[in-house]
Amino acid sequence: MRTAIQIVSAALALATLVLTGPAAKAANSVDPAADAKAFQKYFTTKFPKLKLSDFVNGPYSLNEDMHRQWVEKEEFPPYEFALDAGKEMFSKPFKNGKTYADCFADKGIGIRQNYPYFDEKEGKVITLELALNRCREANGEAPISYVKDDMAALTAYMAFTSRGKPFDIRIPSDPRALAAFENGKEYFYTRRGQLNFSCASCHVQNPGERIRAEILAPALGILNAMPIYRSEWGGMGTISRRFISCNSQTRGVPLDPQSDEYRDLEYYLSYVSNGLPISGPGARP
Amino acid sequence: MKLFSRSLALPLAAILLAATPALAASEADFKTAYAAADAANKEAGTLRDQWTTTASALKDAKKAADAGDFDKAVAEAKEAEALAKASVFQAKAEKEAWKAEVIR
Amino acid sequence: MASTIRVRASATGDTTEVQALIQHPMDSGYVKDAKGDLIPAHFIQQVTFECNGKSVFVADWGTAVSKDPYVKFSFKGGNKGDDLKISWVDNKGASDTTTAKIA
Amino acid sequence: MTIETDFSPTRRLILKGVGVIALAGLGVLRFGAMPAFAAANDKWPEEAFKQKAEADAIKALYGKTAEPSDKVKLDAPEIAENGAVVPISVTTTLTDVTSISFLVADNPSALAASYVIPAGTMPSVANRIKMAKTSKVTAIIEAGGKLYSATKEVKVTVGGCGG
Repeated sequence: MRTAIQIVSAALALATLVLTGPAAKAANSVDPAADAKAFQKYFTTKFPKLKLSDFVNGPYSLNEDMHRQWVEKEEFPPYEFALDAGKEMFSKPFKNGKTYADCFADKGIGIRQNYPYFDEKEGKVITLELALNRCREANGEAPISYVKDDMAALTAYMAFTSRGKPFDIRIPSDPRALAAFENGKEYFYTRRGQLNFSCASCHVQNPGERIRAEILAPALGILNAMPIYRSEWGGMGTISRRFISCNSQTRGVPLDPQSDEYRDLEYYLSYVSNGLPISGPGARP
Repeated sequence: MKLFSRSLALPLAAILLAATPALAASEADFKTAYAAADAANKEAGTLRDQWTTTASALKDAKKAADAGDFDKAVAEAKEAEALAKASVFQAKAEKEAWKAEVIR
Repeated sequence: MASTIRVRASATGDTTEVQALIQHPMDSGYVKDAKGDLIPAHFIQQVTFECNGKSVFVADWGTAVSKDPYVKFSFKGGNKGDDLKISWVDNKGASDTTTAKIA
Repeated sequence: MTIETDFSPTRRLILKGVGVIALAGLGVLRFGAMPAFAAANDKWPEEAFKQKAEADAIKALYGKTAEPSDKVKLDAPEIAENGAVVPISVTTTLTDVTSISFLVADNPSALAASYVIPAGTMPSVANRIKMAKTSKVTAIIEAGGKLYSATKEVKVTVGGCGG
């Protein structure tokens, strides 16, 4: 019975949306640089006291009580173990004697800010998590789970070696790269799940607000802090995990990790945070 | 709060759905209802917008059918179908609607 | 395998500040796993801190201490280079020990 | 002050019940200038951790009751960002502190942690604890054989799409 109410309310809500929906502007030609500028301006206008780089600290910059808890936590952050484990894994050779360092530019040190990138040969977005598993497979190792544990440890270490470096996501002049950016943007703003939320509903329209008394993080800079130790998870999680858990919370069935949509979403969301420093790994509620 | 403005429940409408047929359902009824729900959910899948609530209603329908309770199984399958159709509706509406929310 | 204990101990004047983080699930016994079965309680009961063989702090913990527990305290008398020995034991009898130098 | 290890079950039982006087009578500890108390024992205080109610836990641990004191400075968030990790710390201007404990009244078992403070160690502890729901958090300081406390309410909410 309760479900019936929900169906009806959802259907009605959608009907209302269609009837009264704001006049959708025709999609202009894709201009990522203008999008990023507008995106950053939106947040700095909404939170005039914050510096651009403050946004990489998520909800902690928006609330004093939370900020104090964060400072306390950062004294000995809960991601320490993952960081150490990641460092160890990163330097430990595969069975064939090679290491992760052999798969990356600059031996994988200080390069987090360049991911994801658009691979013009493949015509697709390559995220760091994807690149790590491809590295494993190229060296005869089985891929690892995208959501936590080893993958979180590895990306934690790689982010740590890149701390302070500004996100530097490039969009080559390739129509497929522009399309990937645009797809990511569409995914970000599209409402889904029974609760009818988009990523933007929470993280653009309501950052700093409480949802069930938790403070919502701003979308700007949200990926700079990845991977994160989340108290709610009682452990580490990757970007893949973040996307999946957000989708589930809207009562939507999440996509597979590293599906095209998620890769494009990461591309879009990273690009609009260009210039903000990498701060990962992070600790979050 | 703006977040919730589009998901207001209308209890009145719920009453309309509350009346259920009195006739006992058969296994065939269940199969028909389940197939319809499954098809709608697959469509939602191609639109990348399935709902977790659809999935659990489908699961509950199967469970009830396995236990021989076809009344419940049909009711759950119908719920699943309604949910799946709502998700399809949502996905189609959003094909254009998302553009209005983009920060420019 | 790396130690389950991370320590930072630094002396300023005659006071040494100690922070420790220990890797441990600290299962409360009230949480269910994915299958719906209760995860039995598994938690550190006691942590001892000794500086040059002398007890400077003892932590007695129950199941309400957070996963990967953290504690901070300070004591007088430690000097840079002194040994700080930290040991824990949990309710299943597992234990670990590490010795850190005060910085 | 030196604390000798002694795992005699008799001593443990007595400590739980009667506390200081019985302990002194047994003479198993060499005392410095100040007496040692139950919580300064080096055995894990099983009985105290078993108690559900805060008052029972304090009684099992110390064998006496605490009085509120503004010399006990308890630092806790107003709203815990997550009940699984709530940073709580306490410090005091009281002297002769021998033990510090943290209790969460509405947890399934009230006692969260108890710390032995030997002579020379500062009466100040920070730690992270779990809270099942919104509750009073109490810090107990044992100083000069007496118990002092400070209490603060910490709100706990369920996790959502935050972070």
